[in-house]
Amino acid sequence: MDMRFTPDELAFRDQVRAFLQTELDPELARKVRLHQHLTKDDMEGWHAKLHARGWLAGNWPTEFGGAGWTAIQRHIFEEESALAHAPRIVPFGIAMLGPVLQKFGSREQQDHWLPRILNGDDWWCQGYSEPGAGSDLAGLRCRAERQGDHYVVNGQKTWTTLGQYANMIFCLVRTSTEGKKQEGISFLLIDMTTPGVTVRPIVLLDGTAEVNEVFFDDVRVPAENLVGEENQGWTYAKYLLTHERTNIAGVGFATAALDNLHRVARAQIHRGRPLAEDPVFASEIAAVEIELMAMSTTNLRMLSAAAQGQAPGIESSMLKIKGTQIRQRLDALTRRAYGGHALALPATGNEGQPQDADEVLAATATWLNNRKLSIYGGSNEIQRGIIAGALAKG
Amino acid sequence: MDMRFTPDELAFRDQVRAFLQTELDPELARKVRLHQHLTKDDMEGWHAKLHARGWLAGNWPTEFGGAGWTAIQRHIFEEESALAHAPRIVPFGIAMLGPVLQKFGSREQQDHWLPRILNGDDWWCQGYSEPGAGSDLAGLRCRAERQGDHYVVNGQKTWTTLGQYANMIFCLVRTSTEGKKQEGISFLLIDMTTPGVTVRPIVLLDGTAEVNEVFFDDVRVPAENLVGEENQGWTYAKYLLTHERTNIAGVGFATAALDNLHRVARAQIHRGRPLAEDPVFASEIAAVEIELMAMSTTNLRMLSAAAQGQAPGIESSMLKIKGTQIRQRLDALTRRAYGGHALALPATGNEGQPQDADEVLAATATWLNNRKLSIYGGSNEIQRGIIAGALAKG
Amino acid sequence: MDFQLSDDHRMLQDSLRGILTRHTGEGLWPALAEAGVIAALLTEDEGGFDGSGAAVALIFQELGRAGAALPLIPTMIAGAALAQAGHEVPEGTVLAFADAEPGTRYDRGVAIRADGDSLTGRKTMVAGAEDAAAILVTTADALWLVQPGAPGLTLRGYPMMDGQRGADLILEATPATRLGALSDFGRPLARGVLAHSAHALGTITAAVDLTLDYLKQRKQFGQPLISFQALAHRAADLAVEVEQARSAVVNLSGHLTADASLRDRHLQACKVTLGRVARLVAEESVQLHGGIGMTEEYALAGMVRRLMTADTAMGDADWHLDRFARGEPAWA
Amino acid sequence: MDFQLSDDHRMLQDSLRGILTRHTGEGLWPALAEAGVIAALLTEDEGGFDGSGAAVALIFQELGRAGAALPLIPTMIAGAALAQAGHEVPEGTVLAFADAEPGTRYDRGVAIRADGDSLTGRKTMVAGAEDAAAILVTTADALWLVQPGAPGLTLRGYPMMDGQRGADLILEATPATRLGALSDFGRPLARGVLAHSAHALGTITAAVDLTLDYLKQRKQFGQPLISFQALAHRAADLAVEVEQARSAVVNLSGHLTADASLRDRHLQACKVTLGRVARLVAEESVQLHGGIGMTEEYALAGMVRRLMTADTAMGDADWHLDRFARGEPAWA
Repeated sequence: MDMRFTPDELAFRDQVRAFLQTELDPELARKVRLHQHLTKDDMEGWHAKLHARGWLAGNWPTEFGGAGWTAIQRHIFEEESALAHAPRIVPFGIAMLGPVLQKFGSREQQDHWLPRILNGDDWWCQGYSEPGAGSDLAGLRCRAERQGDHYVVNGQKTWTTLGQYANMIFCLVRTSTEGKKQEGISFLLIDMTTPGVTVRPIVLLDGTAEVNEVFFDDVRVPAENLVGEENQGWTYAKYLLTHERTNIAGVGFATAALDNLHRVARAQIHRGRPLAEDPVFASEIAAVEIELMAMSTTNLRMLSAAAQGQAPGIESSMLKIKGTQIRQRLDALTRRAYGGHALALPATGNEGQPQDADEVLAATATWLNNRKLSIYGGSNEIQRGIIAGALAKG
Repeated sequence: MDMRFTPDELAFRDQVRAFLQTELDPELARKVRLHQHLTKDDMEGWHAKLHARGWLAGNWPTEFGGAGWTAIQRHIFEEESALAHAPRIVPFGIAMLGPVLQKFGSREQQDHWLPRILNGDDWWCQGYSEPGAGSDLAGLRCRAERQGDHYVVNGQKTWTTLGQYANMIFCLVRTSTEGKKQEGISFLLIDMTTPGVTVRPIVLLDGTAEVNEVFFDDVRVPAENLVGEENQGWTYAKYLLTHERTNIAGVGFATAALDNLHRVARAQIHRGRPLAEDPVFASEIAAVEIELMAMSTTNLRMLSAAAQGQAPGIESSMLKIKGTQIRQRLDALTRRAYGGHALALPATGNEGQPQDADEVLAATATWLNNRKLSIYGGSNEIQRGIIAGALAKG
Repeated sequence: MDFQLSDDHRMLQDSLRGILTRHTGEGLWPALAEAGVIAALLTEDEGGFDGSGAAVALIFQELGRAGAALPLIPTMIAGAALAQAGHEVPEGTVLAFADAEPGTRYDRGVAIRADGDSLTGRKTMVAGAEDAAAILVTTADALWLVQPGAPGLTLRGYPMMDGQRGADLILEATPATRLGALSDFGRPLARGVLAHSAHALGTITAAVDLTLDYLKQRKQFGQPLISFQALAHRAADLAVEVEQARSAVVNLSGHLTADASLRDRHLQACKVTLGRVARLVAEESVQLHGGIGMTEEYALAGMVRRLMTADTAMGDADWHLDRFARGEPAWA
Repeated sequence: MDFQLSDDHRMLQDSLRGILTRHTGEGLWPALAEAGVIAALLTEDEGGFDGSGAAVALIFQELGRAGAALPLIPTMIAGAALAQAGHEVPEGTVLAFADAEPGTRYDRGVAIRADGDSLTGRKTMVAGAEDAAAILVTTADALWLVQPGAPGLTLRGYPMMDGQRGADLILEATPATRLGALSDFGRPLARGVLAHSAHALGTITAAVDLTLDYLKQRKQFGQPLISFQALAHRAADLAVEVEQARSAVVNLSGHLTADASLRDRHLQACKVTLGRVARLVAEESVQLHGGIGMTEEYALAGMVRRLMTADTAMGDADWHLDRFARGEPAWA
């Protein structure tokens, strides 16, 4: 047993740190740290810098223009990026669609779409969930009928993150109602500028509009935009959901949140002393920190096992649950550290804000927004079901 | 709204306190407080004193020789008894069988059995659970076949508390396998001295033997010992389970446990000071104390509503859950207050014990034994199911 | 022992429910004033006609259930405190209570200091300050009256999480009248905590009811969510905690005029319980809903923000637990 | 990064598993000694041949899974400490480590005091003391060696919760040899904590596996218990926590020879995590079993008692959390 990074991994970490040091604009990092709105330019600019360095697609094989990193390298990159408050790489093209096209797409699809993801020609979003199909994803009803060399799509998708910026959406659509509900699903690439596509923003309880509803009304999609085989989309969807999850634990985000919490607790006054010296609050912080120390190693153990070729099992479900619990506890402690100051509403345009309150507003906004962590990407209840199912068989 | 006891209730409380002061042997109270083994004589002696005062059956109407107390009076009696560390009244005859006979028994059964409960001629125990029928009580299989003027009973009961002292057992037995499983159950009174009855003690993880298995091998029971009608026993069983539960919250026991915890925390040293002054431990105690303050009022609210004729609903399930959570938290804190001293095994006969360790052994034994609180009498999972069922309908 | 509403209070409740179905926004305050609801928050000595714990609890529970966002709690606290200090209570208007400070959890006197008859420093999250006819301000150990137009006073307004507008108060040698030591105003402050707690209880019951409705109606995998046992058991746990919260409010309500030490214990226990349950209900109601529970246009969003407000106002669960554990009074 | 067992350790594991299936009770100690398992707990400097974190973790995890009750941890701690202090280590025999005191959670020097070269007072819960060839005793700031037959030393033996026998030590001006300051023995003590934690991890996995087996086999309402979602989700939560416990053991094991401050942080984190998970598993495994889980004749009873022991030994989760939060070293 050896818990140290290899010399190569340490060298890679130094490269990442140096890159972040020179390339990440401090003002952009500050926006990320304070949970403030990032413009489309902010995100595209960061993607372009990473692309120029060859690091935009760490998870892609080099043959497709990716960096071909090991799982440990990807972990290092994600952790360092989080600690430096770099924008998160928008996952829909890079982390989600890319691997699906690489595994199941035609050569033509790969040649056409993959370079466009890397160079930013397309901004992809995800059309999975529907109003009636959340945790029960396979219950989706958005349908695509083959008419000649086109599919005609009708229906609705929801929770489409950053769909307002996207020009392309990959969708699960129903192409058959026969057999089990999983069997009639296809994976379709849809140009959002096609007539009949409507995007409607959903405002969340922190006042942000990062997710959307997407409506399809007789939208004509060229048949060549079908990925893989018709009615086999569920297989591709599951592949997308169970792979490309190196960062599911969010160790880097949690570590950054813990650093921030320590900072806030040192600054806030309680009983005339820094709050960090209050034994009760300090022991609450310590308890989460200790959880994070263990989860960080759980994450590395699982990455290490995957690197040695062990098939991914229920580990990602476990990391999802524990990772979101830790982050939500950190968010709650940070909000509570601000005490009576944490009552202003973030993200409210020009109706006024309290003085010098960027930090406390960020704490409130983060608490509100991160309720999503235990809901999206398969809720923690779904993850418990997956684990329990494996335990029942095992 | 008025949270005070009435003058009559206050006067009654004074009577109870005076009675406990004069009649409760301090040595017996010490045994109760330290969770030590009570002999049959200990319990019968206490019953006799209560019977002499007319207070053994607070829940029975005066026509049957009971005290005819209100729910509030019963609450006062139970709380004061717990705080004084009086033995708990053995519930099987007084709290369980008595009300069933009063409601469903024949006049002959009432005249014969009820006085014998009060004067201690019979010690009753309960034959409900079976090895294959725990939470699923109606799944019971112990069968009684009618042969002439007798039932012949074969099967097994388990978790029979204090069955080793009992000469009588009331049993749920299967008299029919037709229809739903609830429909073929009868309620039978069985003399445990009948040939074919065997009692085997079950040792629990705290080393005590308070529960038993009871085996029936062709046991002949006079048909007159059937309560109510054949195959209607489930109705009587449910009556028994949903009524006579004034003390389900265990407020008195929890209050006594809290007092003890405060005492232990003041005595134990931590970082050179009384543990009670440690902010973290003190805030854990405070959190449970605050829960108990609320539950105590929930209990009174529900007693008060019952006294005004509102039908009992899911309140007893709620009190069971919260009451056991509070007591188990108190037990855990008390054990933890002893730190490294809490490793000796209680109840181990003559293999030795640490010096001056009655209190710490009591803490360990109480923690171990009170795991049962959330299991027996309908586990907390069963109670959650009852509440959820009502919520789903409501 | 009697936990029932009196006939008078039942009538008050009916009247209030009627108003809350007919009025929202701007029109609510005058309607409440006209129906005597505001006067019911004050005792006869204070210029009202009730002011009992039962009345305060009942009124704010209903307002919480309805999601009303009004600066009624600071108006009540300030009205009672001014009356107690022998000052005239401005009628029919909003009064403000400036307590929280930036840079501290709930200490007082960190960002503000008194110098003779003037105050210098900052207060924050002051509900209703922009419209207030009088502003009460706490310092480390005292309660002060500041007039809205006083020299050296600047207000910066902004929207708050519970739907009200609040403000930062910036005071530069602002003249102020010392009303007395903070510890002298235990009763008005306790009534304020009761009001926040009852308001939280109303919000809690509304959020739990909404969640139960959703669990019954929403189907996944062909079944209503409530039929999934893991979710059903969590809903049951919420129902248990709602009863704890209700009892904590009853306890404070029933001990509002008790001796200071007993009253403060119930005050602290109430705030701890409501804060704990409010946090739990906020988290669980969103989680049990799933994505829809996070959307602004669904009713839960406002409830969640009001639950966070309720925990935070006048000292959160952590702060009061700490003082309860140390055996300290509620106010310095 | 590599979390795999080395080939040597895999062989050790196989050998150990074999012994544990063939031997219990009296015969286990000699069998372990003969197979070199005990020597594997000590470094070459200490007269053994391994003593690495990986070896200690592996050995005690297996012993924990098997439910073995031996005074092997105090023997290891005392052996390493004696060797470090330049004393001869008695071979092939039990050594004792007297740490806990009555009347305190985990303070040292409350019930015992040093006076020149003698000790007076009490120690309690000393595993293996009756058979020990040497007894190490802690005071407020130092570690001492006491000979079993020393004048003024009285032992009172009794059974302990983990199945071992322990004893109270009563010392009256008992001659003792001071080995050094307690803080000098950070490494032997850290190895002891690792051993307790790994033992706990073994017990935890055994208890969770037993519980899962029961949930799969036991039927209620015509269904195996695992098919009830509320129970299944709780089982899933246990599985998540088992991985946390495993990682905490890996962390301490991998930092046993790190700098004192980093080692102590991992030591404290390990004890906190194992204590927390041990308590959770003890409570949940009994609850998920129901009544059968409380009976002495079912295997869970011993596991539950060993889990409580594991939490308590050498400072429980509360104590180490407090010191971690304050940034204090593991030992005074």
